[in-house]
Amino acid sequence: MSLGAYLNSIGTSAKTIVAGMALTFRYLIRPSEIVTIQYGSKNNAPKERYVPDRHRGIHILETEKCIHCHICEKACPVDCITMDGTRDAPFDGAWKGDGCFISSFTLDLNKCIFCNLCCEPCPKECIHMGMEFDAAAYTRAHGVKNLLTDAPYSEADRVREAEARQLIEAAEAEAKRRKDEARKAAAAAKAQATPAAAPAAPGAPAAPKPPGLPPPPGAVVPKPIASPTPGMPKPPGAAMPPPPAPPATAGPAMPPPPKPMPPMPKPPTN
Amino acid sequence: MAESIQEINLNNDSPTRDNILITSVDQLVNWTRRSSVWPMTFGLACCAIEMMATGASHYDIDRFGSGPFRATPRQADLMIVAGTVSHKMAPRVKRLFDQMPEPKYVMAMGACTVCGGPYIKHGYHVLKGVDRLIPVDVYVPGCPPRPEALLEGLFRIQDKMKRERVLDRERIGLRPKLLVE
Amino acid sequence: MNAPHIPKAFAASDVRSEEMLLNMGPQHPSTHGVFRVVIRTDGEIVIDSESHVGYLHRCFEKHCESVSFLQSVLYTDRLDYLTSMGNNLAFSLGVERLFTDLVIPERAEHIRVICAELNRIASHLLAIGTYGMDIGAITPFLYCFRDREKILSIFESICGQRLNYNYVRPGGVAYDIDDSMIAAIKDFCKYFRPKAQEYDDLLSNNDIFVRRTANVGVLSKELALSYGVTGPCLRGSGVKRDLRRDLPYSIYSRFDFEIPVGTGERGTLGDCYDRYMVRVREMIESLRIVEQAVSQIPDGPFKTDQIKGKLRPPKGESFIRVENSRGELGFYIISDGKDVAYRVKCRAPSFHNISLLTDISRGAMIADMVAIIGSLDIVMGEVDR
Amino acid sequence: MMTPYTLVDWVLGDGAGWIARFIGAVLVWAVPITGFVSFVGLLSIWLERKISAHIQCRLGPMEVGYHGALQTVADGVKLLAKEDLVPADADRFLFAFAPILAFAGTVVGFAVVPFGPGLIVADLDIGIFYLAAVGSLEAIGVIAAGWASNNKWSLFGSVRAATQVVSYEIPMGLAFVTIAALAGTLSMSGIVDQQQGWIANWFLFRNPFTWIAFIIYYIAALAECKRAPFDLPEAESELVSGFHTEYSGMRFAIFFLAEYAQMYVVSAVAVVLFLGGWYSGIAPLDAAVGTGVAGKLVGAGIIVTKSFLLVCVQMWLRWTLPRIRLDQMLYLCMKILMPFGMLTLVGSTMWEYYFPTPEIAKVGGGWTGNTVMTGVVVAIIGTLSLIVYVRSVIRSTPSLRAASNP
Amino acid sequence: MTPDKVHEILKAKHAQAVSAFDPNPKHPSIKIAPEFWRVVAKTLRDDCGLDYLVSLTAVDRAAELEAIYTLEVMDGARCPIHVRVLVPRDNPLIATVEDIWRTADWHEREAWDLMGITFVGHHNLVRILCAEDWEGHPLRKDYKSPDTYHGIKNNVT
Repeated sequence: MSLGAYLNSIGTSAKTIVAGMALTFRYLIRPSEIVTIQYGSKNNAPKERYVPDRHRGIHILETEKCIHCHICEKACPVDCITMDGTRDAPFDGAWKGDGCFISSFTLDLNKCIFCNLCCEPCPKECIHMGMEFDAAAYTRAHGVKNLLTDAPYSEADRVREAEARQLIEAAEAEAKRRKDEARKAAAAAKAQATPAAAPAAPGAPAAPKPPGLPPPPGAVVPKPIASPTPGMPKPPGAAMPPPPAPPATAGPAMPPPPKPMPPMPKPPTN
Repeated sequence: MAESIQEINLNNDSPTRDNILITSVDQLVNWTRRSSVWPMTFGLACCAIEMMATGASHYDIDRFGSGPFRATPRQADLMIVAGTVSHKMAPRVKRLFDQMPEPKYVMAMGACTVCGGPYIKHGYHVLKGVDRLIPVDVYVPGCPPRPEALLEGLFRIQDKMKRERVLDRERIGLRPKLLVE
Repeated sequence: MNAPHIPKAFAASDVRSEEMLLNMGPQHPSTHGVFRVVIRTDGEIVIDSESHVGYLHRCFEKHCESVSFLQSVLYTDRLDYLTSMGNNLAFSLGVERLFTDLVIPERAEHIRVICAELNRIASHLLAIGTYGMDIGAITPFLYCFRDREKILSIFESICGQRLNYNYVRPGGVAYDIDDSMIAAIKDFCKYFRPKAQEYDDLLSNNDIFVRRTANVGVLSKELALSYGVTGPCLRGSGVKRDLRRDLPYSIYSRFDFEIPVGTGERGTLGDCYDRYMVRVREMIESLRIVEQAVSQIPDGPFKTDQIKGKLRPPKGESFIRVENSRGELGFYIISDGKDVAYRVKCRAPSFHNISLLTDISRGAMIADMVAIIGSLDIVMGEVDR
Repeated sequence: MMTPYTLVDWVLGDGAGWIARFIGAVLVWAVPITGFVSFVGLLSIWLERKISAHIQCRLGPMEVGYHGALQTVADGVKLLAKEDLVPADADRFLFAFAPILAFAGTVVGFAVVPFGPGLIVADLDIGIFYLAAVGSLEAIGVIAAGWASNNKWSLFGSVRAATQVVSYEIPMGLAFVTIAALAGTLSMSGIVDQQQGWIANWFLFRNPFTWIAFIIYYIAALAECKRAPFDLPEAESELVSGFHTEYSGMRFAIFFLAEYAQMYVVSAVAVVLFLGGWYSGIAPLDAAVGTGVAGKLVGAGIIVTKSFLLVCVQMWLRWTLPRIRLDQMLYLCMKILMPFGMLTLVGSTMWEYYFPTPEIAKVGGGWTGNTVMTGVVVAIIGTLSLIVYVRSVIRSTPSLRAASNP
Repeated sequence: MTPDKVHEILKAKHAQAVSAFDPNPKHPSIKIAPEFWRVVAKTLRDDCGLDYLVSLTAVDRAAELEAIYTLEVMDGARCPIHVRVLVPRDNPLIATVEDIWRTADWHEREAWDLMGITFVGHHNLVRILCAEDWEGHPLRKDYKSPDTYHGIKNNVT
């Protein structure tokens, strides 16, 4: 290594070290370059708003618009949404959805990976991912969130849901029984009507308009929900008592099949 | 949303837990522990990138005294398990936890460490939650949790440290339980 | 008392200096995640090393066979968790290739290119930052994260997540981007160009950094080709191969950008310095692509409407490769007509890049071993899948 | 030459027996010195975290006390309250004794570091020689720590520390000899007294070769403290954390304190040898202050601030430069520092022979030959840094850069 | 090196080895009988110049296990060709090509680890991704993930 190269190498390393030091000195003496958002600092609030509008945070459920279609439950890759309720008949202590009554809608934040796959296919866009992101907890149980009450899933929730389960079964059984009666009544009515009509118009070419849906046998006014059950902090929908839910139409027994999943809807406006 | 400190007593086993006497020595030592929680660089997967972001200039965990990320378990107080713990990695996690000097704390960062996260249904090689292996003090859900959520987790650990008692070796009521079904 | 034993002159062979078995264990500050190397050293010199991977095996391929196509886009996020947009893009292109007559709208194509290239810049920034930290300079790591934070905030305003985006989907993108986001991207481009100059002062031209990386871990062209190394590691050895130029997917053929190649300027061709410089120059090229794409972005739908309801690609097999920031990320997708894939194989670039560590690190010092692992820039989520 | 007159004599009078003098010395000096060492530790650890934060565009400790003032206190007490953990089959005695050895090796250097005109523990007439001798004591502590903690990584760290500290003592010794040849005495206060008067009298500006001696000394000092580009022994990214991998709690705190104490010692010696000790470099100011109690206080203030400025330069270096490799470190020592060290020794003595600084300059200091020489050197340094600054400004503004190299 | 030319070369050299050829331009594939695989692999690399093994995909077709080698010419026009080798499910043995393409080393270990195809002649065919003492081959369709591993419950949702 010639003397020239030797001195040259010392020269370049000195020059480059000084250049690097000049750069860091420029940062040292210029406090305006500091970019720290002072999150969590007690004495001064964070400088910039740190959560954008489309932030995927902890979920928010608009219970009134929910039609209890289980699409979000099926869309979740880790099955962290569990919901329970019925569309048939109201029962005590139910949250009123759009044409359904929900007894439980819990989301296990421990499992949730905040991927927004549940909010996209929701036909009514009633589940959104909110702005809140702080879910640190001392125990796993605290991570399970009850979306109906926006509070962690507590012991009381579990007890209430167990009772609701019985009420739902009772309500569904009763609804099914009423539907069977309606079908039997309709069948009996049709049996009398057809022998009278048959001899009259065997030759009529145009098929008679299929008989319209027989009117429901006397709209049985279901027992309106008693006053909103105590302990339900989030009043369901409108303040005035919910209108009596029309009993399931005597048509197809099961609720209308959920519409084929529409093409991916426009961006969530949460 | 934050769980109040009383809720820590969920798994308390000694009735005297509530009226424990926090002496002034405890308060001083707890203050020092609280204001210099040295995390251990234990980055496994994506959450490690968010942990680095928390240590970087934008969110700067050094403001709370947790700046020096110690590479060796011997000098660390807090083990942030950041990322998926696979079954092949589990014995290493256990050994690193044992190598840490007392009073040590564990923060399970991210859905993978809390309960297996996205790999909970079909992940045969993934440990479903690191609290099956080592007792976890604070769970921070998220995939990955934001740096702010990680800072909230740190504040939870600091709140927990407020209730320590220097002479109470077994940290009655505060030492978390292993999840054994 | 016999006479004290005076040993005759020491022959070199008498001196007992056995080799040491060092375990650069799964938890080591410089192994970039959970990667274990068992090194046999003679003093500081590494004689032989054996790599152990699999500490982050998260059963990606099993998940793709169990969850629907739409949900497995999630799991591609977590493969190379530094370029999630690139992984989503590769998987989406693979699924779209199964369809016969699928046309992706122009706006979606442009958004995809913008996001993939911005993610490449973010990934290279982290690669450069952690590489500087491996060599011992901690400040560049913090500068890289400060600039990377700006990209992450853009991504978060676009799709709501900072790291695992689940944004590029088969058939387009999940949400549209509006003018405020385009403005933010333009601001970033203006902001980042002079900042890239800073890294030259701190690292690229710094003589200590050059001495630590030049002529270290030289990867010859033949060794790279035989191990199937791709990406910046291959381009560092002087092989001009880039899928965006050789096999243009999406709309990359419309943008003009160069492929930076290692030239051996500070040492031999294919050393750690070349791989580092290729990444630095690639960031500037990606910036040019983003600027061109942002200026040409048309209006229109951000998602094709040919895919209705459940994503159910026709029966068949497809193999697609995309130039991710670490190399060629490939997906071999076999679908049998159902909405769950029959088999998905992910060809991860880091899996190849790290498999040659044994050959490349023979005879290096321990400090060089750290520099070599840093220059290969591996992500364990991708190696272990 | 003033008679050695130390504070102990002043306190006890000269008649007392040697036991009284020993206890007096302990009370008068040992307690304040360890107090000062812990103060230096607290302040410089906090300073390092704040400087590194501001360099890295972040804020550093903020929440613990105002701007993190109590941060180091919290760290220290927390480390005290940690579990006393000794690895399984480590060598218990050596494991426990190593940090003490390392800390003692550092603090013993404070004996000859002056804090003011009379404020010196032992004004040995072989001051610098004593420093050179004591310098390698700390290395023994580090080697013992590495060996005792039964961990391959710490063994690596300690062997690296051994090679580094021992090999960098030679260039440091050469710098000492250059100054001793100029000053004509080895005693620290003697050397400082030679630098009275104007700033031109400092040894740094005495002749162009002492510039190189200062740079050599500073680089060798960095290597002694195992800091900045030379932090191979506790290389964060290679050896997990070098020789103190297995140390936790109080023992680790002692190592930490020893490192910062040595940074101060090394800077203080640099100030004494090259930058005019407790003289402010403005003759009338020194004269006005005089040598009474006020003189001692002002002198102490000056020497401590100068030392802390040099400590800040060490921190600034650490957060900018990457780490060099083992063979490069030895190359730097053997192939660069030593030849240049010998060159400066020969050069400065020959310069002193041909351009002797007259007695007046040595004692009271008027404007003399070397002032012209100082002007020339300052001009060179000024233009050089101006060029570097202008070039960096040109390069950082793209428009100018495009114009400068089409 | 278009797929048709490769097909001709193989047809000429090893007529009985090539059992099927699918010229679809988007996804060309050739089926090779497993017993001739090592010889065909040599000709593929030497004569046809396919010197870059992109990836090895192991697929569990119900009756057989299939190894799909994706090969490509590194310097030429980059159109990959897929070579299929099907082996019976009960004793899946394929000759190793580790010395022909160096990438095959880790890929074969992974195929052995996840699918259970044994590569005869591999220098250390041990598990690469799963833990050393893992039982079973996870990617097979009939694989049931273990309930506990080292005493820690595994199958829990």
